[in-house]
Amino acid sequence: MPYLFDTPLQRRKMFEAIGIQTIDELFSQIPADLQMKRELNLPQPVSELALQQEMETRLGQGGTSLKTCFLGGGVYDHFIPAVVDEITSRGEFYTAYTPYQAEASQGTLQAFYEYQTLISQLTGMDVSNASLYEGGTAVSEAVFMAMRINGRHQKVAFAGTLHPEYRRVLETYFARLGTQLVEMPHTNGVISLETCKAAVDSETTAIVIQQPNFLGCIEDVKGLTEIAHTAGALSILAFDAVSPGLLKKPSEYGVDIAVAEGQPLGTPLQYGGPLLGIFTCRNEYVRKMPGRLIGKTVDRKGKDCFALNLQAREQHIRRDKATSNICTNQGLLALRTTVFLATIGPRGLTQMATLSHQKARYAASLLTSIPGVSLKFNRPFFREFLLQTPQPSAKVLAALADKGINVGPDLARFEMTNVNGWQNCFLVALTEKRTRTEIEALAKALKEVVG
Amino acid sequence: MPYLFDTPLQRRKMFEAIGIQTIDELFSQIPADLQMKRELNLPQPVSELALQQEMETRLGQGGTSLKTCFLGGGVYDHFIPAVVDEITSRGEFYTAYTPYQAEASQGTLQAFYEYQTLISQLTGMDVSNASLYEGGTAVSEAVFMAMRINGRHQKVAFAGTLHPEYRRVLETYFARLGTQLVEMPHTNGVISLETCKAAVDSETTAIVIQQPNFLGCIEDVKGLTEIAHTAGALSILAFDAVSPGLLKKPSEYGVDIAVAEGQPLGTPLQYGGPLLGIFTCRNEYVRKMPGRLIGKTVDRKGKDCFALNLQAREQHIRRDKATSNICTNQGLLALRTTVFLATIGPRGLTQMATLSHQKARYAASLLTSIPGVSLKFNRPFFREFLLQTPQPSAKVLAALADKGINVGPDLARFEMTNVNGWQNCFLVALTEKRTRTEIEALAKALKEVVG
Amino acid sequence: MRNQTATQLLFEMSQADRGTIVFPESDVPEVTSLPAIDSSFLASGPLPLPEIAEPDVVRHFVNLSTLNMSVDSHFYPLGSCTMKYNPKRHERLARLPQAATSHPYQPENQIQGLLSILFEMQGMLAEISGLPGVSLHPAAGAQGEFTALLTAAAYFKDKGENRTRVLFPSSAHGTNPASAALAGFECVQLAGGRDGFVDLNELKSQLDERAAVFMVTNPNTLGLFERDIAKISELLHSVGGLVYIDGANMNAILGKTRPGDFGGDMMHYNVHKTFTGPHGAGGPGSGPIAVRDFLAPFLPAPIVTHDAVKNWYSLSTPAKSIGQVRTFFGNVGILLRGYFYIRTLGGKGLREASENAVLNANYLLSQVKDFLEVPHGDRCMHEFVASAKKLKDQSGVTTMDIAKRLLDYGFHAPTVYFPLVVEEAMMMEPTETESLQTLDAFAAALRAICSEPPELVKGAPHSTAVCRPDEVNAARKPVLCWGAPNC
Amino acid sequence: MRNQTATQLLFEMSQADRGTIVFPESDVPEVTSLPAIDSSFLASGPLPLPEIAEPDVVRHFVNLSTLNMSVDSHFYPLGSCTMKYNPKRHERLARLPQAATSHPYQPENQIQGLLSILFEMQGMLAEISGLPGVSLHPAAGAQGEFTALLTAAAYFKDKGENRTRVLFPSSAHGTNPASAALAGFECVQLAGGRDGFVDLNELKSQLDERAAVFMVTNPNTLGLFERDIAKISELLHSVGGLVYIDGANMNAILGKTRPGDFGGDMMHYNVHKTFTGPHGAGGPGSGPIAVRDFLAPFLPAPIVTHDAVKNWYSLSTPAKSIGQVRTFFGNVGILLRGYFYIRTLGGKGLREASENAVLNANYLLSQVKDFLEVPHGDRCMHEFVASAKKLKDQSGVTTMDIAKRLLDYGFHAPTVYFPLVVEEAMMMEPTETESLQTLDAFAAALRAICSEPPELVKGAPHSTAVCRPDEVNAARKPVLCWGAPNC
Ligand SMILES: Cc1ncc(COP(=O)(O)O)c(C=O)c1O
Ligand SMILES: Cc1ncc(COP(=O)(O)O)c(C=O)c1O
Repeated sequence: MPYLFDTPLQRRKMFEAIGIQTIDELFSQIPADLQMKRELNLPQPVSELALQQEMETRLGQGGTSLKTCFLGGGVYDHFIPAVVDEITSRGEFYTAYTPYQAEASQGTLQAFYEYQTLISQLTGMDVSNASLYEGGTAVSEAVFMAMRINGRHQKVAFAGTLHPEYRRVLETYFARLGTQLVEMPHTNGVISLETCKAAVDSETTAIVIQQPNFLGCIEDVKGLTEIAHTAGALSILAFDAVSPGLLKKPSEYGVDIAVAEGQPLGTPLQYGGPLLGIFTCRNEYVRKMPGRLIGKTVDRKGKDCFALNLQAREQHIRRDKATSNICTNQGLLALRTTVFLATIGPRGLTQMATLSHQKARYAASLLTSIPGVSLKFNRPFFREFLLQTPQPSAKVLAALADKGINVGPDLARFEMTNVNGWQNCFLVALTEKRTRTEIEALAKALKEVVG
Repeated sequence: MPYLFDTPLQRRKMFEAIGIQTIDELFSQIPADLQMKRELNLPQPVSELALQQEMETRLGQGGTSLKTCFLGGGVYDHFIPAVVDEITSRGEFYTAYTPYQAEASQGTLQAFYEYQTLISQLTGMDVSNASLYEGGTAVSEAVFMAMRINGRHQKVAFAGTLHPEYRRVLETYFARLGTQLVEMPHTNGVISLETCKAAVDSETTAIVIQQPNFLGCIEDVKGLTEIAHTAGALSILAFDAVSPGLLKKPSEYGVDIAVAEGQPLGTPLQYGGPLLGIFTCRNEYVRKMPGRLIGKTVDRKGKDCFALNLQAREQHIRRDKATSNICTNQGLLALRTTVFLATIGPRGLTQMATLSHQKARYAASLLTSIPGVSLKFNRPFFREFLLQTPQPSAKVLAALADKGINVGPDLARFEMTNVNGWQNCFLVALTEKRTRTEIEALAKALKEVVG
Repeated sequence: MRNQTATQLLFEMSQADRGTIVFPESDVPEVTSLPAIDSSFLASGPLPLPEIAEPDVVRHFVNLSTLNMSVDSHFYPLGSCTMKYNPKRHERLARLPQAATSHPYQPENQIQGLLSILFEMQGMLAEISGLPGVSLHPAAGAQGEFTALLTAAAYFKDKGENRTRVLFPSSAHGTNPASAALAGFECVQLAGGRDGFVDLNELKSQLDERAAVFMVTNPNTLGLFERDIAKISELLHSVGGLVYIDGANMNAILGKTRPGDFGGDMMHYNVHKTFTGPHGAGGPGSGPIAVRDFLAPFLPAPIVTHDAVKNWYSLSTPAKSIGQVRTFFGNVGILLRGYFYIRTLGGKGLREASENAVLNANYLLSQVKDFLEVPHGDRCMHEFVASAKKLKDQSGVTTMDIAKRLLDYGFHAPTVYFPLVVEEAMMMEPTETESLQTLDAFAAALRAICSEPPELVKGAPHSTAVCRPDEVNAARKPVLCWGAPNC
Repeated sequence: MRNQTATQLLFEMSQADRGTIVFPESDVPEVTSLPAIDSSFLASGPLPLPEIAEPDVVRHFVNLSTLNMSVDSHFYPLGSCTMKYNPKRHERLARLPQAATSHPYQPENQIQGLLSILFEMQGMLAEISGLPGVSLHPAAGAQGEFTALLTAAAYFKDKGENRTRVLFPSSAHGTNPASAALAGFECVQLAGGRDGFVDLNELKSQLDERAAVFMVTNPNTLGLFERDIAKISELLHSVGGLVYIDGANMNAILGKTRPGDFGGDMMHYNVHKTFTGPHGAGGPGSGPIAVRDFLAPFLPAPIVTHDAVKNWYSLSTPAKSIGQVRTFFGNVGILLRGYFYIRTLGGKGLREASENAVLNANYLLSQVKDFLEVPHGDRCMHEFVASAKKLKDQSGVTTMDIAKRLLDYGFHAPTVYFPLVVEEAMMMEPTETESLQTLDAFAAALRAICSEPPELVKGAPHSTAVCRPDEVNAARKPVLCWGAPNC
């Protein structure tokens, strides 16, 4: 066992100091009848070499590396500059704990303060916290926060165009609490102002909408937000973290809480975890915020420095009155995003968003020129669009995968009955990484599959 | 251009401070007729993403990663623990220069002092320098050093079993100097004491031998060394860096200078470079040594610390009288070996050597049981042996490669006429990484090829 | 050798118009045929992000990193956090293509290797806990607690019971009550006995048909094994309630005893503690839960199942699943590191790890108890709680002062002022990956500090970049964003 | 926050019988049929290597690393060394399988990708130098010099000439004479003119049929472009000699002028300087050479050739090759990083890099010349040499003192006491990858130091782990190995 320290000699020394003969004496606290009489039944230990050889065969292939990835639905195959890995793989960052001892954590604290600022610059929102688990929980935490703000616990109005997994999380979180989750059905891919008006009333704590929405369409967030506000409800927006490179930023719509899945900004896919929950809001709500906050302050000598702030909101002080139960958050991924944004800068983000958009439009134009294949909704989109084909999408996607191309997700996966013909619809997502050649190969392949 | 700094504004500020209007003014030192009138004719600049996508196609496959590697001949496919990469990829190590400013380089200096000590422990030799380029140049530098020691410039007696590339380097280095390179022909795979006696005389500065030799056989280094010493010549040994895990260490043979290719101890193959030249000798010769040396000393406050030592030997002080022209050496690879040895420890090295040996013996036993296939020399070997087959080895190895197995090198590659039937001989090398399955697959494949 | 220029804020380093080009030019033609985004939805201009050249970005963060203490650089005996060594081999293996680049919506046939490993991991965690139903879904320990409580709630609902109360001792970690509240339960906190153990009579007095779950950390946050845990479990079961084991301290009992064996019905693991997932300066973590068979049908989705006949791995949803508590499968990156660790150690190795963790803790205890009060006895499990109360009364030197002074000696501080039940608490968890030399050096430092002049200790730290940030004023008017009007 | 226990020597940290198992058990049967190694050749026992557990190994080296200054962490204006930023993307790409794991004896058909890149690299270096014959073989600049001189020697021999002398100015780097001596030439050093340039008359006076090669660094080590370089080349050629350009300073002239165009016949590159190969705390480097067509047949083997018809890349040996100066192809790992760099910048980018390198140097010069003497004028190429002579005469503060004091300010020192032709020399090369802010901060520090109390400066460095190691006594009785009798 490679991490075992004490040599027989040292062990003896320690035994003597403690005053024991056998290690078992130390476990005498555990009632004998509760102690294990056998070894745990686990695979035999393996050396680093053997484990590596085994894992290279089991994990050496696959991922998005071999096939071309047009998969979307919340996380995307974006490029990550080498600088990001180089920095975040420094032990001083990734083997440190939450920065409880400020003097021994200024590196982490400053980096997270920079993260909060970068996210504020990205969203235009006043305050960002230091991360939540991922986009889905961020949405639910936002609803809890809205309840704390306006005291309305009866209703939440959420868009039928919300990511189906965000919706599931909402249902799981609020099922027990008797909160009514009111779906706002979409009209031709987006939520109409009328639908929103009808859904929101004086018992509604907040509306939950997504931009671009799960179907790829662009919502009238400003209009919907105004409706929410007139009803005294808050507006919670889940936005695509890359979109501010091309589209309006959340603050420009006047929303109260803006959350996002931060993965596209420097985090590898890792089969969907760990991810990064971006959470921002207006200044006046800061004390109602979930999650950790880093603040700038001065030390005894008056020197600028950084420390955890407003900890009174957190569970280890407020216990059951805390604004959230989150403790370990997504620190390292917040760092990744900090380094990522610092490296690519404003131009880089604009390029990233614009390239994804242009390539998405090119892909859509090629794909929709295939007989029988069409955009489900004939509306503008950002970098992801919903395609409808004559055949069930499950079949189509499987056939494409066999040709080395991954596309989706298909709505069948979520049984998204709120889209008619959902069995034949799937998403196609583009990033700056996809080349013209790959896009044209996709068009060729799809043509063969549906033709 | 991603590494460009100055913004137009800054540029203006700098121009003013210098007192120029255009950048060209700064290049007015260069006579106009010598200045380039056109842009360099090079490929257009590429972004990190584009370069990575291109390189993944051009360098993403191949290496030893896809085929099974039984290749030897001086560098080997040994395992490298992840710790080695983790440590040596820290910018503080790999982006620092030679430790000229001791106070700003204690990390490097202590690590190299530890390297020197580890190599002394590995070889039993009194002193190790902080590295030379690689094994081949180390051999030639050793001969120069021998000349400085005993003042004999006329002759060098080298083993016919020396690595043919080491031999080529010797020839290139000494051709011009009129030094006579006397080959000691092998007898059934090794240099006999008689042969050595016959080759060495009062004009011989040193004998150059290899353990195990290039043909895989184990030389009577002790006997040969005694003969050299009686003739007043020095004994220079090129040893397999892993061999002290199983075989006697160089000092036990009484040699004066021991050198090695350090690649097997923690350095990836990288198509043969950069590598690590290990160079050690007896204490009394230290001031005649080539290359950098780190010494322990004390600072002004009497604190233990480390600094470059005996720099008077080096080119930047001694100029044309220097003990070598080497300046930039192989620092990072010396660090890799330091971390490697610290991580695997004495037991690890013994295991590494023993496993390689056991697997080599198993491979040899299977392969020689194939009709027509035999050990070229029926002698004990360490982890590499010379095999003879009925067909020309070039053909045999190509056929094996097609089956996904790399073996060699074959002697035909070096036209090693000093081994009879050389066209049909090739080396087979084993490391701890080769599994029984892979070895048996090799036997099966060879059987098909020669059968 | 501190580099001041490099540790300015990114925003102070920024220079407009760096003009760095990061991505290639577009290689596709403009498309006009499709509906374009209305200008009212387009960004008004580029974002106010900083513009810094790559070399300065690197220098900035490299220098920032050196202002941290970390397991890789320092002894980090932060109680309850299990700051053990994070094997480098895990980082290398986690970079393998299928592990690092799999998309959550990728077809199952492309990721059988990954799924098979996650399936094995479920089984290994079941074996280690003695609880057969495992979900790898939760993102961290706290979410594990929340998820398990929802699972229990669904179970009770399914049985037609309406249980409203979750109970826990006052020594419980803050996430326990917070998670219970989030899950819609009423929280009942037990004072607990002087000796640090759960007071059975007090517990009895609180148990009735309203009792849903009793949450207890075992070994508890005082580093003691709840000796009456079997009784506790009997009591709960007798009123139809369940016992939840907070697994944050599993590092003490791997292969020695199992929550399932000592009466626990549910538990969470902190893979980032017990199984070496790096803490990442505050995450990511992974908080898988393990439950009894009768609770398994209620576990969240998805879980990995294996069709032995077809030898096929796929995702599935338990019959009465509570649903999802997050998007996608779970924190796979961290789960894999935990898997690599368990594979490296095996059953015997895990037991030895716990034995050495407990040995190190008891040794450290034996070295400090003569100059630092350790209220709960001479024996502990993997950690113990010392108290600086005496010292404070005598010289005014507090636990916080000692913690800060330790930094000057090159050691990270223990967990301070937790658990709340001990005054001037100092919770020390050395872990098994520390050598005797390190433990001795740390004990010597503590001893020295306790006899240093109070003003020296109260002035600490003296060697760090900053000293005692003002958190009180910071909380009054928070500065949470550079350049914001309120900043 | 220094961690003293972790920075002990490995050998002091070692504990016998750690018993760490690193490798798997043998999976092959014992073989008895083959001749066994005689016991007299077997190791007497295990080696006396240190036994340290992995976590302590990591902590040891992580802490050691923080005792270094480096480009990643600090401004490092070490003249003649071109300490520019080492792009992280190169490190990632150099890890690709074919780059990192190719065996030198692997069949050519398995490594066409790698060979094609090395072939391109040969072509790019030919274009940048204006010299058509390129060998990527030499391990570093010094070996490049040696190799080129052997190439010249072979060329002369082939012509039936016996030229014995290599000439160079006194400002030459030490490797020039050392390489010449190693190659068996007689060394002739020219004093050079006061103005720092080669003195043509002096050169003429030394030129005759014995002259083989004149080695000159251009821009020279004073940071000046040898204005008479064309003349110099004429003179050499008129006596049948050759001009060798030491390319260590190529960073000043990329795309601005080419050795081949200004009369050079041979040159070496330092890929680890000009083309961002990381210096690795002392290597590895790579020192490719470029030569005129008539010298190409004598270049060392192997070189990469391309069969355009078959589109096939293979290794070959030039007709009259001098042979090999090292094993295998060359320092491929470093060559690749150079290739990645050239591909990233392209022709325009390389020119801009040189322009900015020269701009930064001249700006820095403009900021220091009012308080530090710069003997060779107000203009320089990519670096300049200042002198602390005046300061030394006035206050006794030497160049070494200033160098040490700079460390306290968080800057690495310039190259000191080189070139030898300038008293109290301070050779400053900022490179193009430093920002104006950094240059200003550095100039401000220098200015401050020059007016600090002498005793403060002479006592420097004050903030580093150690201060002014005693090198004199160290050289008297060298301690080069821990635990050795003489140590
Ligand atoms: C006892 C205890 N319970 C629960 C938690 C919460 O776990 P996590 O931080 O993974 O959410 C912690 C972690 O600090 C803990 O120490
Ligand atoms: C001017 C000059 N020439 C030659 C060399 C030697 O190059 P290398 O260190 O790569 O052998 C150097 C490096 O310091 C140098 O500065």
